[in-house]
Order: sequence, then structure tokens, then C-alpha cells
Amino acid sequence: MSLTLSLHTLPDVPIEADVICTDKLNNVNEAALSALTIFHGKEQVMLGDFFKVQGKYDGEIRIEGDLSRIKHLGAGMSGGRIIISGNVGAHLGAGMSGGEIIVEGNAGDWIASEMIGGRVIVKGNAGHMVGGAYRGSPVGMQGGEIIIHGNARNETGNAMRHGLIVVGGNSEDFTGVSMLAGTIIVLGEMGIRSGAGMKRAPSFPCIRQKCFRHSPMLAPIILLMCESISHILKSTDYKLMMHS
Amino acid sequence: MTETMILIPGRTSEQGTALNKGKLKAEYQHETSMLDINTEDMERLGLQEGDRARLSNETGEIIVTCRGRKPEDLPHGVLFIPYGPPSSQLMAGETAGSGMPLSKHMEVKIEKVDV
Amino acid sequence: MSSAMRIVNGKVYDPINKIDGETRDICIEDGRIVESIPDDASRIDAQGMVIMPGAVDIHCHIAGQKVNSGRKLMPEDHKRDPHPGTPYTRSGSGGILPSTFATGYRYATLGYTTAMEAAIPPLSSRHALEELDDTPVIDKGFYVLLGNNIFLQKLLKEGRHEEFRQAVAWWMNAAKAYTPKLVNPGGDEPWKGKRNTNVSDIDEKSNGISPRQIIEAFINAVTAMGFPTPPHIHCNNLGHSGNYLTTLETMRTAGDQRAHIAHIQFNSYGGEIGKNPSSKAAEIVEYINQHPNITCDVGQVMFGKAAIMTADAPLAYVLRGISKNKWVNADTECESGCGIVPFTYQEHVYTHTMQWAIGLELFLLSEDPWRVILSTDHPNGGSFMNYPKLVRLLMDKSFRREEIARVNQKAIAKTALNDLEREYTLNEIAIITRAGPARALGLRNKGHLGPGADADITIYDEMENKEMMFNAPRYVIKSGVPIISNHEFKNDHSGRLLHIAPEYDQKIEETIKPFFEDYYSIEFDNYPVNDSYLHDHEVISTGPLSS
Amino acid sequence: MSENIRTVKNATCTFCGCLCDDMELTVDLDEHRITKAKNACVLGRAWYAEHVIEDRPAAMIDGKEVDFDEAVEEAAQVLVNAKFPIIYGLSDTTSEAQREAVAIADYIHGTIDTTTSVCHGPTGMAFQGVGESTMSLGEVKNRADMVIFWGGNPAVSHPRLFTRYAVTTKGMFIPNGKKDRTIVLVDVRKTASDPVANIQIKVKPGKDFELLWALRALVKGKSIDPSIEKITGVSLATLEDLVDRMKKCNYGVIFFGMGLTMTRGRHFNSGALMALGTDLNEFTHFVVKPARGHGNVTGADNVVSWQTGYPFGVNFNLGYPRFNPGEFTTVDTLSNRDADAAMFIASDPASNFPKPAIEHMKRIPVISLDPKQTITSSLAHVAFTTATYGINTTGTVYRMDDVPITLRKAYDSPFPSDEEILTAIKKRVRELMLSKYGTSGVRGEAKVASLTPL
Repeated sequence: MSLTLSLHTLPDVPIEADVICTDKLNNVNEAALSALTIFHGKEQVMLGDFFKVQGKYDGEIRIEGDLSRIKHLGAGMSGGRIIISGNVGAHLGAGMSGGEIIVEGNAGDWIASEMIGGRVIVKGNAGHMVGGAYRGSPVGMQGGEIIIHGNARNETGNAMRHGLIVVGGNSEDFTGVSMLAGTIIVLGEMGIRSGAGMKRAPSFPCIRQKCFRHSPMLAPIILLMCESISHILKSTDYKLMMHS
Repeated sequence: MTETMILIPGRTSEQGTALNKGKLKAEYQHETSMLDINTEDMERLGLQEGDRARLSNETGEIIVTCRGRKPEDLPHGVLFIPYGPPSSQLMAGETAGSGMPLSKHMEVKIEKVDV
Repeated sequence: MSSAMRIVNGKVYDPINKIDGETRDICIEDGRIVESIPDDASRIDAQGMVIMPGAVDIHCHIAGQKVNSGRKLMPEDHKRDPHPGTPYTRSGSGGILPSTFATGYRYATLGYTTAMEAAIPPLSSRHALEELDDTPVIDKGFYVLLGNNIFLQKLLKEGRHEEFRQAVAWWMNAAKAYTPKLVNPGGDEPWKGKRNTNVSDIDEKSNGISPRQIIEAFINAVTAMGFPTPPHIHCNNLGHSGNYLTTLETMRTAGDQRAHIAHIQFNSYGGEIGKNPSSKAAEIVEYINQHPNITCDVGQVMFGKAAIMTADAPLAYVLRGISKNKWVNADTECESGCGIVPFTYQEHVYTHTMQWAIGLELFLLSEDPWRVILSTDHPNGGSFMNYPKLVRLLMDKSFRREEIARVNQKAIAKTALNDLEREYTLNEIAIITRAGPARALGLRNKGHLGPGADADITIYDEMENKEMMFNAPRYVIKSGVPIISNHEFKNDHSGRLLHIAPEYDQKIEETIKPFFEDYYSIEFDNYPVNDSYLHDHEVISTGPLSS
Repeated sequence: MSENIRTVKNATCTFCGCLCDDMELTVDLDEHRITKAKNACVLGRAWYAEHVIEDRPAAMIDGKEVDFDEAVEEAAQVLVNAKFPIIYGLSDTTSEAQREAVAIADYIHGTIDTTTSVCHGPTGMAFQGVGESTMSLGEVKNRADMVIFWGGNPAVSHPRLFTRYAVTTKGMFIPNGKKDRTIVLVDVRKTASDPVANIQIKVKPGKDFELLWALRALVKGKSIDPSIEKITGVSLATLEDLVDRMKKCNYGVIFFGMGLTMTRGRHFNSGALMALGTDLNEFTHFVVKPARGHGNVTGADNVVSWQTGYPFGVNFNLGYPRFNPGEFTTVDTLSNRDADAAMFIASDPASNFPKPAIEHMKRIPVISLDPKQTITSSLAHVAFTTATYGINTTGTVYRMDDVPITLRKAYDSPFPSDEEILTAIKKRVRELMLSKYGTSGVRGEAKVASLTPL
């Protein structure tokens, strides 16, 4: 039986639970799992204070309940699988290097930010900064895959260097902003200023038509719906960087 | 008649000096519920100087008093209001991961209020 | 602090008092070292441990507007290195530019109890003082940037040397500073006013005055007024190949008067400008060895993260062109420039290895450790947190050899580093980190453990691995207060400000004021810093008697 | 008017970020009023003229007057017992008070944020991406032969910016003042600042980003399609002329306002402008400067940065500072209903925050410190009336260009200063935290070494 965590008490304030991470739960029994420390705001509490813990980790964690105020789930994980039945909060899978996270509902902001490897699948919508860089950092996602079935919001793939982001629905402003390389595919509409500040793009992506090109490593390719910024980007061959 | 326009709250000297007297005073409250609007837009909306208008969006709605501005001073479709509690009522809490609400660029519906 | 304490059984290294590893008792009372105290006083048993005076950093960038601008610039660096609080200490952020609290506590964890911020424009000295007040444990002071001060240059151009001297003294008081700092003297005007250019020679006049004239005038004035330490000079052409000639000329300009050359490693390069540097460490050291009036700190480069942070704005712009990193330039009216670029020194890069090797050559060729002082020009050559590793590089030949094997061999081949067998002794380390900088700074109560000295004491477990040893003192005592006991913080302490207050003729204000009213953007009366910013402080005496 | 008159020279007006320090105040010590403020602008005159000692209790709990100590105790209890307490405001107070406020946030493991997050917070974020070339205001006075104002209306927000620092003032290399300068104004509408400019550029609302990138491209020598006029409302010829002037000037300056930071694009707008300033340094000396607002908001940035390493939006939940705008910034912690207690210092978010944030303020215990009754103080659980900085207190403030100035007091207030109140709260929260968790109690990260009590 895989490990199941069911939220039994709704938090008053956000919970930070980067301890719910596949790498940290091997060979831990139910009692010890329940006693793991998580942060309820500034208060240190035990996992068992909010979650009913059942089973033992065997490579898969199932998490149930409305997790929209639970942050940092699976952050930094390097393998295994987390399956989240409902909605989930910010920083899901941030900095992860391997494994898989599947979210049946919606996800918050900064999911898989600065991700290195692995896969995140969100069946609902995702928030801002999907796979993005934290402020001040010149590099966002460096590898792995993020698949959003629904919509994503601003700054999807901010400063992305490698990997794949697919958005089944729409994305909002500044998709692929300051991108270095990697692939972003948006099947729906994009907001304004997509691809602003991209570096190293060999040619101007298709405008006014949907295209699907996958060119990992070599160059950032993003599906652009025509926007005013396109003109400027075209005329400058994308060579203008945010930095220089 | 209802139209969607862009509302830009900003500072004015009157708002700046009035807030020294106190934000609960009539002068500040009056100044922060004055709406600058292009006179041609006013005409189209059937608004006269000093008329009351309703501004609304998904977040809230407010009633303001219209002040005409020449079209060369304020572009079509752009509304200006001094910062204050009324403009807050139309501001959404979303900051898109920045901490900053879109406080100077709000899409609002404007319509005349018949008194 | 009236508590008395006796430290027994430790090996004492106190070069000023010529104690080299003897086992002695150290007695503390009222924050000072004393001859003796009653037997029933509390004791620290330092069996198997090494006792040294608290270390003194003669040159670092830890406070003020430019450091804070760098802090704001690099959240990604802070994020990697949080500094949690304890019930006794505040929290903060680490990284290459730690927050003020983290700076003070981290210096303490290395056994440092005094540090001097090296470059503050007078206009923002209040800011530096506020930050230093929030920098715990250590005593601290700052050098004030006067080398590009337009008013002072005006006096020099007009030959008004007596007024110049009065004005320098006035400025030291106005800023609550420790000594004047000259950074790329004469270089601000071409940078700000002539499309980002620079002076390239010590005798090149810009705006009617040459760097040499400025340097000479400051050395003369400071010598005449008997400041505890001479002007600290960041030479022209810093960082550029071929600059060792400028450095030699700068030192010659001092004649036989005292001068301190800051982070001299960055000014010991041969080769042609714009091309790869070669090492001229031997030439530089030879001059220093023969001229006892010169002191310097090395400004060792350490591989890894650094931040270029300097009042030498044109230099930062050049480095920004190389690193392509985010860049800050900040001009201060009538006084200074400033440039900031996050930087990383990498082993495989020829120039970075050359810089690293030149620093080590300077240390290893130096015949007088009292005058070649340990620094990394934090954060320019790397963080002060690298000091223990640097100590090991100096003390441990085989470790040095391992490290040399990891770096760019083309560069190493062009240096003498492979031939230098010298290993620093603990006594010499105590000199380059304590006694030497204290003496160079004229801090008579620092850098030693004789009666009357400040009870700033570091006690290390004696260990073979000197990096480990210097990384984690078992006890750190500041002004008699045990801050760290058994490696843990047990007390907080605010530390005090060290500054000078030379006398001056008040009439000089009448000369400065009209210029000030025309060209500054704040009021003259609001410019000098008042005493409320001093908090706990100590005025270091000046005047011919103290020299 | 009484006979008991005092004059204060070189006082600093703390109304806006110009922090003009040449005020000559005439103070009626009996009436507790400033009767004249020589050199003040229209905003400064109102700031001084309207300043009265309010007839209010020094401390109130739920609208009822209480002892100062009782209010301090209640405030400390609220902050210590909350799970996600936030502290916000701090732009209209001294850096000494700001230092105490950050200490409180550190001790209670709360969140600290300043009004920066809703004015030039995006500029701070952009700065973290691109850096900036900037200057103190005296450099503008002495050297700037080209001054551009973008997305701001200084005539109204910073009235003396023109006369004291940037336009008409004469300087070392600008002997004739305005005649020696080219002044450019970029805005979406006609404003009171228009008459000062030699060149006025009207950009379509929300198109600053496109205009800035077009300028960056031109500066780099790239060609731009004439359709840029359709997009931004500004002709290519105008842009080319502007770029030519920018490259040829000797010392160029761009001041920018919240027309960039508060509109769609936020940090990318200010980032594009700062990058433009940086780009221009390839050709000549160029600097940029956000025209910061409230008196000491720049000091708030500085203090929070030196104490925590981050400029605003800092959270201590884990026992050390973390920074993430959009998560720990106040509009978010309120609108998302994360905060369960709030202390607002010298600001009035209940009158200018987004509606959802204001609604949450009404659900949680609020502590307010303000010299006047405000909408925020009216809804506060604990309300302190404070002395006004720069009029009733001394202290340090930082001008928009980071230049620190010491305030001069005009006359005494019966109310304590922010610093005094915050110091008292700090002392009490520290005691409460130590008694709640003990000196050996490990809070925050497990990395924290556990300590035994003295």
C-alpha cells in the first residue's frame, strides 16, 4: 500500500510542508510520519495535526483534500511520485530534480520553479510563474517537463534554460520572458509580450498561426500569438537581452 | 449607455494637500471621488459636467462626479481619478506574483447615474 | 562589564608582546586585559588550545549605501545561505554580502573582533554609521572617500595647502571617519563628465589635477596631522594589466612618509593593457620589503562567488563588460562614484588563476609580515568567510600544492608559486591577521594581549587542519564578554565605533560653505553627522604626539 | 498668535521623497503650530500648516482609551499569539523606528513589508534582474544636460524636483539652469508637468514597455518598423530624434514614476527603463532614478535590506528572512487571507489598498500607529497616536537618492514617537517569545544551534 496523506483539518494560515517529499520518507512508519515537523504560519506543528497518515512510502505518495493553502509540496524531490487529488498551493515541486507530481485539480503560483528535472502534470489550471525563476535569479527551469492541461498565468517559463512546458489552455502575459532555451508550447491564446527579452533565438517564431516545434537545448521556441511586442522583437532579431 | 474604459488613479495637488487635513475630512473625500473624463466621451455617454457616473468592474463599483477634460489633454477611453478610498473599491487583490496590484490600469464600465 | 575572568593553560600567540606559543594565563577585568585578578574569578581552561588576540580586518566592504545596494541586488545569493537567529542573536542572510547582523556574527565565528569598512562617501556616512550600529559583536570604523572630492581638489589646484589640511580634518569630523580613502584619485571626473572615460596615468591631469598631486597632498596632510593610520590608497589603473608601474609610482610618491596601499594584489600586474596580466608580485614585494613606510593588505582572490564593489566606477564598468552580469553604477555628487557587479572567480580561467597566484606570491615573498596584511578585499576578491582557507594556503605547503594542481596551469607556469616553499607559522598568522593590522591602523589596544589591551580574544582548538581550526574558534571574547562559548553564541554585543576627531580651525567652514551651497543638494548645516550616531564609540587620538 | 515663537532653520519636509532640507519654520510654541514654512512647496505648506496635535487618546483598544502600557501589552500579545502576523507601512517614519519594526518581525517570526511593495516594489524587483545606473540628486543639478521624466507627474507629486534638483536649478557644469538642459516628458495624458518640457511625448496607455524596447533597439542601432507609431502612438521620427539626443548628451537622466510600476507589465516596465539607461552608458554617461514617494520610503528599503538582505516583502516564519514578492507582500497576505494579525505603522492601507485586502483587515486584529485618525486607525483593535516625524521628532530619513538626512524637531508632541512605541513592543514581544519558547527552544530551522540559558 502506498502512503496516503489525507488533510483532516483546514489550516488557518498557509502551511509549508516541504517535508512531504519523496526523498525524505523512505522507511518511515506512520507514527514517525505523523510526528514530522511542518510550519503552520510561524508555528511548528506535526504533520499529524493536519493529515491522517496511512500506509508506508513505497515510491508513491497520495495526498487528499483541499491543499490550496499547503505550499512547497514535493519541493526539491529527486524521484518517486506524488499524486494530489485536489487543488494544491504554491511552490509545488519547486527545484525538483526528478520524479513525477500529478495534480488532479488546480495548482498555485511558482509551481516547479527553478526545476531541474522530473515531471509535473496539472490537470486543472496553474498560477503565475510556472517553471519560473525566483526574483534576482538569472535562470529559471533547467530541465524536466511541466504539462498544464488547463490555463497558466503570467511569466510562464520565466528565464527558462532547458526543458518543456506545455499549456493546453491559455497563458497570460510575458510567457517565456527572458528565456534562454527550452520549449514552451501554448495551445490556446497567450497574453501580451510573450517572449520579451528572449536570448539566442535563431529565427523569429511563427506569428498568427499555431505551430508546434520542439527544439530542446538549441533555442527557445515559443508559440506566439501576434502581439505588439512581436514587431520590436522581429526588428531586433531577439538579440536584445534584458541584461545588456 | 455603458462603455468599458481604462481608469488611471493618480495624485493631484488637491488630493495631496487635502490628505494633510485628514482622510476622514470632507475635502479629501470630495477630491477622491472626482472623475476626469474626455469631453467627447462625456458627450457620447450623455454626461454633463458635474454629473454622477457609476464605475464598476468585477471587484466593485463606485459613484463619482464627472469633470470634463479636453480631448487633447486626456485621450479617448481613459479616465483619471485621484487616489483614495473610491479608487480602492475597484482594485483587485491579484498581484501576479509581484506584490503590486494593477492600481493604475483598471478596466471599468462607466455609465451615467440618473439622480 | 565588571566580570573578571582568567584563561589558563592555553598557548598564547601575541607577537606585539613577543609571545610565541608560550603557555600563559590571560586575565580579564572590565573589558580589558589586566596583569592579574583574584583567584576566585571564573576560568576558561584552554588546555590544547591556541589563544590569540581577536583578529582585525583592515579592509572590507560591510556597510553603507554601496554594500546595501549590492544586498538588494542579489536576493538569489541570500536565498542559498540563510542565517537563522538564535535566542541570543538576530537572524539574517548570508551569501557574498551578508546582512548586517549576519556580518557581525560571522566575523565573530572566525575570531574577528574588529573590521574596517573601506569606502564611504561623506554624504552617506550617516547610512554607514546606522548599519555599523546594526553590525554586532565587532568594533568597527570606516575610511571616508576624499580622493575625488571636487572641493578638496579645487583647493589643491589653487595651491591652498593649509586650507586643504584644515578641510581634510573638518571632513573627518563631519563624517566620523577613521582615515581618508583615495580610490582611483582623479578618475571620477572623466567617468562622470567625459563620457565614461578614466585617467590612465598617475601624472595625467584631469580637470587640472593629476592623481599624483592628490596622493601627495593627502599623505602630507595626514602625516602632518598625525592620524593613526595614513591614507589608504586604491591605486589608479586597478585591475589593468601593466598597472604595477602605477603602483610603484604611487608608493614612490609617498617618499619616506607612511602610506597604505589597499588590496595590492589587484595592482601587481604586468603585461599590456587590454591583454592578459602577468605577475609582478616580486617587483612590488621588493619595493615594500625595502620601504618600511609602506603597509599594504593583499586583497587575495579566492575562487567562487565574489562581488565587485568599488568606488572605482570605471573599473566596475569594464568588469561588467566581461561578466555580462547585472551592473550598478551610482554617482555621488562632488564626492565619489560607485560600481557593483556580481562576479565569480573560476579556477580554469587564466586571469582569475593569475590573480589568485599573485596574491599568494605577495604573501610568500613578503619579508615583513607586519606590513603585508591578510585581506580578500571582501567581497571583491571573495568573502571574508574564506579567511580560514587562505590561512591554510599560507601555512600548509602540501595543501597549497593540491590547490595549485586544480587551477589554470598556463597561468601558474608564469608565476613563481610552484617554487615557493614557505609556510607561515602561527606567530606569523597572528601578525598578518592581528598585530600587523592593529599596528598599521594605530590601534594600540587591539592586536595584542598585554595589560591595557581590549579583551578581544579568540581561542582555537589546536588542529592540524588549519582551515578547520580557524573556521571554528571554541571561544570568542569581545570586550571581556564571552560571545561564543564551546562554539555556540551565548551573548550578543553591539561593538563600538572607532573614529578620529582631529582638531581644525573652524574658519574653514566659511571656505567650504559657499562651494557647498552652490553644488551640493543638501544644506551645509545638515551635512556633518551629529554625535547621536556614535552610540558606543572610541575616539582614537591624533596629533604629532601619537605618531 | 502668541509671543512664544521659535524659528527652525534647515528643517526637512518629509512629505515626499525630495526631503527638501531647507525649510525655515516659524513655530508658535504656545499654539503648537507651524505658522510659516519658508521655502516649502504647496504640498509642504499644507503638510506643515495642517499639522496639529490631535485631541485623541495616546492609546486605544477597540476605540476606548487605555494606558500606554496596556496597549503595548495587548499589541505584543496579538503579535506573539498570531500564526501569521504581518507588519506593514513604515514609509512615513524614521529609520530608527524602521529598525525596531524589523526587529519585532524577526523576533515574532512574522512578515515585514513596506509601502514600497505598492509603489516602486516592481522597480526593486527589476533592479534585481538588471541593476541600474543611478546618482544622487546633486549630480543632476550639477551635470545633467538632458532630463527625461517618464510616467510621473513631478509638478504634482514632487513639486520642487524641478526647481531644487533637476530642471531650473543651476549647477557646476550647468551654469544657465534650464537653458542648458533638454527636458523631455513621457506620459499618457497632459499633466501639470507638461509646461516644463522641451519635448512632450504622449504614449498610448499601457504601451510604455513597447516604447522602451523600441528605444533600446534604436540605441543599439537596430531598425524599427514605422508601425511602432500605431502600437505606441509615438512616431518613429520622434523616437529616432530622442535617441540621437540621448546619445549626444553629456550626462543624461531619466526619472520615472508609478505610471510604469502600477500598470500592466509592472517590473518589466521599470526593468526596460533601467536597461535603457544602462545601454546608453555605451555612448555617454546616463543614469536613472525612480521618483520615490512618501518621505522615508527609501529608508524603509535600506533598513529592511541591511537587516534582512531583502528590500521588502520579507517573511521570518522559518526563523530567518525569506523574500518573495507576490507571496509575502502585504496586498497578497491580506487578499489571500493569509495574515491573521497586522500592525500598520505610519500608513493607511485601509484607504488605498485593493478592496479584498481591506475586507480582510476587518476580519483580523489590527494594530495601528499614526499621528492622525485614519480609516486604518478607525478599524484598529489597538491604536496608538504618535508624534509626527520631522515635526515633533528627530531621526534619520533617506531621500529618494539614498542620501540620509537628520530631521530637526520643531516642537514637542504629547504623544510618543513610533520609535518609542515600537521599542516598547519589541521589548515585550521578546520577553513573551522567550517565555513561550525558552532560550533553549529550537524554533525555526533545525539548523539553529540550541542554546542553554545564561
